[in-house]
Amino acid sequence: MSASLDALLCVQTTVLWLALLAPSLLGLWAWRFPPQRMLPVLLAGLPLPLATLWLLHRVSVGGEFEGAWSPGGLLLHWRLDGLAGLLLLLTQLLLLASATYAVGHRRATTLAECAFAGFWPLLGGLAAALGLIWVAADLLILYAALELMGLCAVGMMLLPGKGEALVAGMRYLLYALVGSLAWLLGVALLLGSSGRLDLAGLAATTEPGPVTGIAMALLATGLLLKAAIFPLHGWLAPVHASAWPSVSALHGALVVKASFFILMQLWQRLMPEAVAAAWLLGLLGSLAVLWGGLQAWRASDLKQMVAWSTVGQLGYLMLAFPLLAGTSVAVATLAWQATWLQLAGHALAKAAMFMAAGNLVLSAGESRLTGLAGASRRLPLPLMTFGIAAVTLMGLPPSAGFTAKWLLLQAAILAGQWLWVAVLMAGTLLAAAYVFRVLRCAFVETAPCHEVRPLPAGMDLMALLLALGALGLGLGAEWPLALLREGGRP
Amino acid sequence: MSGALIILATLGTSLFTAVMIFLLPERAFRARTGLNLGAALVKLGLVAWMVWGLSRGREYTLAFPVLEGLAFVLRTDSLGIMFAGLSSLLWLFTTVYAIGYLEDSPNRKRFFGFFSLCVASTLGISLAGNLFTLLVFYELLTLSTYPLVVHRGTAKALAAGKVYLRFTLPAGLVLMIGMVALHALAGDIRFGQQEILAELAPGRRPLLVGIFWVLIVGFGVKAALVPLHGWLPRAMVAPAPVSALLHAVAVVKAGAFGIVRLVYDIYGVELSAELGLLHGLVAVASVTILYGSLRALAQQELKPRLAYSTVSQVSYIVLGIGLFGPLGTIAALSHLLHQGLMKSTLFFCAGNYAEELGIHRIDELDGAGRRMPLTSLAFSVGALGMIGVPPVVGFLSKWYLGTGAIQADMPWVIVVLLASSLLNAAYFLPILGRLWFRPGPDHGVGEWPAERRPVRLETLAWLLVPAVATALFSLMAGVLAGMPFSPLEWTTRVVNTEYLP
Amino acid sequence: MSLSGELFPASLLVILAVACLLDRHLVRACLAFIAFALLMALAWWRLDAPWLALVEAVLGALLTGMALFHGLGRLGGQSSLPSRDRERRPRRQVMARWPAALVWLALAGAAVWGVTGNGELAASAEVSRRPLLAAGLAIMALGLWAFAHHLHLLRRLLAFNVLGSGVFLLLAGLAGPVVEVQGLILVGLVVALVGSVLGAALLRRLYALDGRVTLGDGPKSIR
Amino acid sequence: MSDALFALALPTALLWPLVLMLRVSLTVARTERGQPRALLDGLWCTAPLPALALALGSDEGALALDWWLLGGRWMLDGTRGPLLAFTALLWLLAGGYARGYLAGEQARAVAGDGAAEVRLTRFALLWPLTLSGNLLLLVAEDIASFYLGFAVMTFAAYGLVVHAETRDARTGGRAYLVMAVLGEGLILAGLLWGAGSAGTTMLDGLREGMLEAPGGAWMGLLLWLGFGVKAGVVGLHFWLPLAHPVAPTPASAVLSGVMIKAGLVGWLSTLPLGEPTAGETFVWLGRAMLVAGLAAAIGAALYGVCQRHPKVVLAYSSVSQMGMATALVAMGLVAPTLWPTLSAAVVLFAAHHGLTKGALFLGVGIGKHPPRLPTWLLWTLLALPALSLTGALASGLAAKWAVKAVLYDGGYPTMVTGLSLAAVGTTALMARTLWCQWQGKGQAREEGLEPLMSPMPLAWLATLLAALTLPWWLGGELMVRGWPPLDELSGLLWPLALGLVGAVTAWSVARRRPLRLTWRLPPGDLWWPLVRSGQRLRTRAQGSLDRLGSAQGAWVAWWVARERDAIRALDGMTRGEGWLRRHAAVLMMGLAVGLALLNVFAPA
Repeated sequence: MSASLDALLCVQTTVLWLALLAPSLLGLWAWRFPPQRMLPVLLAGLPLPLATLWLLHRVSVGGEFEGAWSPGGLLLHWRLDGLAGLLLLLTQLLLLASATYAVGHRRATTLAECAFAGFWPLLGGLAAALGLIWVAADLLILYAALELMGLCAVGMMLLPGKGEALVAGMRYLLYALVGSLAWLLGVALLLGSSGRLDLAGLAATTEPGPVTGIAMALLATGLLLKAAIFPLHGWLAPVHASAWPSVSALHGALVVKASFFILMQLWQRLMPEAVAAAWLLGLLGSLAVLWGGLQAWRASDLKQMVAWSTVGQLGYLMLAFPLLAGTSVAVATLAWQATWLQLAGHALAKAAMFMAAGNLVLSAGESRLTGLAGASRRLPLPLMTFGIAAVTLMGLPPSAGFTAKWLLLQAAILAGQWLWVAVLMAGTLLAAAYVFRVLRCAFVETAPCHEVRPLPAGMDLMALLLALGALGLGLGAEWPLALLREGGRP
Repeated sequence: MSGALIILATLGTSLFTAVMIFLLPERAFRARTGLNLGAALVKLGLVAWMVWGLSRGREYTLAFPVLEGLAFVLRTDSLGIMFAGLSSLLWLFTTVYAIGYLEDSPNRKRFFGFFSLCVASTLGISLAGNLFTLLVFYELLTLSTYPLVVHRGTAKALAAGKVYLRFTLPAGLVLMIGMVALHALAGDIRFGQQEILAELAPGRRPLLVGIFWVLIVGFGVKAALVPLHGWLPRAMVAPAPVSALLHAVAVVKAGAFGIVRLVYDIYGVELSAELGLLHGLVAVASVTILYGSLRALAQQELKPRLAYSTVSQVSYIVLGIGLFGPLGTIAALSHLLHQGLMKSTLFFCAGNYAEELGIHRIDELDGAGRRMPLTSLAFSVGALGMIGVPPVVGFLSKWYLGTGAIQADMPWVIVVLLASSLLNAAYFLPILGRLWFRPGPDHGVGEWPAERRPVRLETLAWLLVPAVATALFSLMAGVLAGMPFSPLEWTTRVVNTEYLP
Repeated sequence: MSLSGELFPASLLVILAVACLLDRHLVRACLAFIAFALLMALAWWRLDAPWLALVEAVLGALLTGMALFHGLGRLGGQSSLPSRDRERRPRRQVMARWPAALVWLALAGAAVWGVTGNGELAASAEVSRRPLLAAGLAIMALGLWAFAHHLHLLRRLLAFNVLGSGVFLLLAGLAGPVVEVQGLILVGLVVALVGSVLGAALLRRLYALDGRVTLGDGPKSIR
Repeated sequence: MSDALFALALPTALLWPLVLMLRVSLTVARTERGQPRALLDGLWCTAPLPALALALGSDEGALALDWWLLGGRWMLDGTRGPLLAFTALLWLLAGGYARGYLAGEQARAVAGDGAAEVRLTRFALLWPLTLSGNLLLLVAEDIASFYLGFAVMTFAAYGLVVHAETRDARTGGRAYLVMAVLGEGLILAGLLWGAGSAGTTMLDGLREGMLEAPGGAWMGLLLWLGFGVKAGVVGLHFWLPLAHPVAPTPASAVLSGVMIKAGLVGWLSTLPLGEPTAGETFVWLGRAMLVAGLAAAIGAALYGVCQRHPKVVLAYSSVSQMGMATALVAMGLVAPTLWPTLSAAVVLFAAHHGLTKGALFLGVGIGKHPPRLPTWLLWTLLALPALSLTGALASGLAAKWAVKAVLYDGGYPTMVTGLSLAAVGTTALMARTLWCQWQGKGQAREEGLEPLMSPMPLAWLATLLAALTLPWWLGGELMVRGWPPLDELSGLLWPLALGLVGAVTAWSVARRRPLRLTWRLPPGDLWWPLVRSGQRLRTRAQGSLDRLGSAQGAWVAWWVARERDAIRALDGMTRGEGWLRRHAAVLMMGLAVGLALLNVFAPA
């Protein structure tokens, strides 16, 4: 009996590591032989989410499983719980969509051959880094994965190689490096005070105190800088301006979330009762919501608008801190579910939106909002996709954003923290303001008719699928949330 | 057929149509028309099936959990199916009308796609089994009507769309907050479980009152209660079928229907009366009725006048809700249907005048009765119904409102009704006078602003038939009010079986 | 190893860092950095981490130095950057950066003091790490200040590298040269190298494209 | 008549006019525009025939229709039967008259006059519609049908009033419509209040409920005033002299003859007359009605004699006569015990007045287009209904006696005196009418004579005959008191004598020194000041509505301006982004310090 269980565990572990590492191998392969068609990419990537689904199924049946890996005297811990599995699934789906989209993008326009080839190993590296971050239970793995992710992301952002992209990429590079140093400083303090690097051990041995407080402050600051939380978001919007849509999609959807994920993991383990600091984080989140929404509203460029909306939407996630710190179990449960649902919904929707925006810009050859006039007639499908994705961003039903907002509101009301209710309202209205600014431009009928460049259908389809996924997650939230309820919260 | 399946099929008919229309190319006129009409007929049939089943005591439910302790519920009860019936019937007519109205105009694909989506949302609202589900479709309705309002893409239309969103989106948000608060207070309340709130601790009562008014503000924007009505007259720039749909079934009614659900199915009418909520509702409704009528009187164009008339008329529903007693309830529920029939008639006719003769202002209507007798006849039926002249259904609504007011011991409401009727007469009778008794271009005086090429009938059959049909329905629903399955009879049955205080 | 024996290399490290960060002559600053990195390698070696010392020498001193010189245009022979940094922050902005770095220093210092003070570092091996800790703190604060203050991208890269070294020193000083620390520092070194290479390459591209050596956040080029 | 037959006959009677109306519209739709077509043919005239047959052939009967409106109940009884009979008869005869009256119009229409064609079509459509409304209200026992009939009749008759499309016709039409809507509103309010408190949809239930309801008398007041608009209660009467004369003569005849009785029917159906249990408040209502009725009866006579147009004078006479009827109905509240006998007298009076007034109105047309009759015969025939109306002979005498006898017996001599005074006024009015007609005869003669056997004279003669012989063919049960004994005649006839003397005196005075009163006393008395104040009010209301609109506009504009300011401010704020970007490193340090301070010093 136990032997078969052990065997099963072994299989699970193997599958997990295969799922984690296969993307980088595929990326290397594709570097050598850049794919020319969408379908092979899709087929090659498809086993990954299927494997993850199977793992999730196992997790839901048998609970989370963990392990350690010891190269050269180090003991590196990892574990797969419901949350990590779901994020892994999300990552793989988005990577798949992004890869497929990139192939379409390559076919629709003339991209530099070497830049396109360079995209693939970076994508593989990013995939591996993200997967490692989700399953890591050890600060060292987290550090390595975080750095890998950051460098891959910078590299992908730099692929277009244009002037503005270079400046923005340089800024991103500098801040990402400095942010991880701040993080490393915090880790150093933690390591110095407790002498351990695995999360479970840290949680067990660390006591709340000034050192932990300062360490967490340094660590959090570094992560906030990487997660582009107000007021440390300055690098985010410019970097998206000239990036490829497939890269922007991944970045806005996952890369910034990874830092948030790490922060949440550490915060929940090491100082779950720090109410005041949690409120500061919540306030920063609120300001992010307002500032991001405002900037997105006033943006005159479509991609800038989408990028700024990321800043705003990330703010919602930060509201989890005050709602989780020192509140009742019911509130905390609600806020916990809301946060991850919001993360997933936003990831899908934001990726869809970047792709749809990319399609609009590519087809119309114009990235200013006013250039979209009449797009509803000329480019109905990308616009529709944009609209569906926007539904999630605005938090209107039946989208994941809506369900998440419902949970968040419920948590805030139950906890009596009315400030967040006001923030949610303001954020929603701002989101509506910037989204409908785009749609409004698209409905203008009097504009002169430009030439429209046809795009491969797969590009539109990918974006649409992601947007519909975000929509469907709203009403189909029970399954992931059940997984979240069962485990994952430290 | 199982219960869940038939509900899904009914809802899916419109959704499927919407998707198919988006997939079809713009020039596939025939296929689109066939799809539209076919789906409308199928849906009407399905709803009729459910009405029949419901009258024989069958239940149709579709439910699945969305969150812990919160379910997505679609369910037929007699009230919901009533609204569903109205929306499917009027969808058919409006579709027919829209096909004729948008002949040769651009963007028909987009129009019909969102149109179907809009109807699907309305159906969802009517079949929703709890507030969460209602909210889902309520917001979906907001989204799907926006493209219809800005359909023309002119600066005016876009401005109207902006105003529309400025009113409806915050309202949806307020609504959501109220619902979440209610959910946090009492959990998931299915429609019809009035006892949950009634049995709440007395200390929670002030909170309940607060939540009630928050929700009323949320619903009140769509129901165009003064001072939340500002979007409605602006939304008149939309094409006539959209106006008909907005005013008769979809948006405005969704708000009113929400208030009906809130008072009767969530709070329960006794609790509402106990908390003193109904008096507030009656006061708001009275102000709206009079204000809307006064503003209608001041309008010089046909559609804005009709729009303000809607502001006034929809509040009759709210007024009826506020009248504690079975008669008031009957008035509220039946007016939900009656107003839909009459108002869509009026908007169809207004659209016909605009389309056929280019008439937008009231003073251009002189003598139009001779040029377009059937349209004008339909318009007269609608207008007389609005005034409350029998045998058009409007009279029945007024009758039940008035007697309900006496029953609820609020005789002063009759003064409001009377004043409103007089004002209605004051702004509708001059129009009728111009239509029938003034010499116009057809008598050799002046000429029409923009007459279209003459056709065999007074205008396209696509445009004429829906107007006449809805007029006939509003006439028949009045004359045959005592027949089984007439709106009045059905509401009486609903009230007697479910909402007897 | 005695305390006084540690004091001298520690202060030398600080002095080199200061020279590297404050010198407006870029070539000199890069040379100072290479010296600094070599001294770091020495420090690792003395901490019983020979592998780390090797890696530091190769990655930190050799490769990073090459990358920096490439960024300056002194390797590869194409158009080279001007060897002096002429970018200046306005006085008001300068005033804000000193206190910030000092507060940061105080914060980190308090935390370090908390760790070492509580742990009752009786062992001489740990006492001897104290100068290292102090040097690490100073270098880190200096690096952070320089990163915030400088506009020239090369100097910012230098500042980032110095900052990183400071953090590594702190790491080693706080937890000792255990295998976890070595792992962290190893990863950090690789990252720093990749970052420097990337940054230097970018700098060259930027300069080649439109002759700029800053991010454009400075007062001169507000868009 | 058997129940089954009744169940068939009653709907037929109501539907037949509608069928004819449909036929007219089909005819219009079928024939090309400008083609000759005879809309007012013989079949069209038969619209009221089934109703007449029903009224004469059946005394009692009831029909319940559950599917109809709020549940229908139509019935005929001792009161409704005679009312239906004379109503249908007058409609029939006036319809026949209309064929002749509108022959000229028809000829013009055939000749291609578009306007005449439109007018004619409209008349042909609305005449049967008005008729069916009138019939329905007579047979309806449920409130909804009654109100439906009343409303249909009222609104359809508007088209008859404005038929001529002259300026006067428009004025009359507007007065008619405004007052009609007001009346409908009052009626609806009264009905809703009454029915709501009684919880009924039937008229008898309404009457009973009103007795018990706390505000019963107020409901009564609303209903009295509401129906009073139609019946010309003093103060609400002024539309009558404006609207009745401008309508085509046959329409005037039915307006003044039968439609005005709808108000009376309304009172009879809704007020709790003859109920001894009615409270004191109802008695006070009765007294108010009584005073108003007598005031109308006498005042209208005084005002009416100063008018110049015969139809206007006749309209005022209608007001006066309806005043008498009001007073009689009021007795049902003041002295409930008298009502059983008095009600028959009221119905008789109504029938008498209806037919006689019809004959008089038709006679005005005859005076303008005289048939080939000797002058003396013509004028005698014209004078006969006038005399009848004063109560000197035939139906007038019978009605007068019926009323007087009951009142004497009940002990209300003052009331009788009042009525007699009104009769003096009536005499003067009749004299004035004839005098006005006489003055216009010369012109009429020049236009040529009508053949005697044409529809107009025949219809007129038939009406005359029907009016004069009313007591014999309809009297039956209504003539409770039979004919007056000879010694009572002097008591009945002195008002006539007095009126004649007064009229002759006034005529002789006026011949020498013509009175210019008529210029100062325009028809429609109260209407004109009301219009003036109404216009003032309207300007003011329009002003305040405009102000409301502009205030709203200003409010919106203010908000738009604030919005623009706000957006400008926000745009300014977005430039803060540059600052944030420049100081990102410092901000990072500050944030770390802030978080650390909170972590270290904030209470856990």
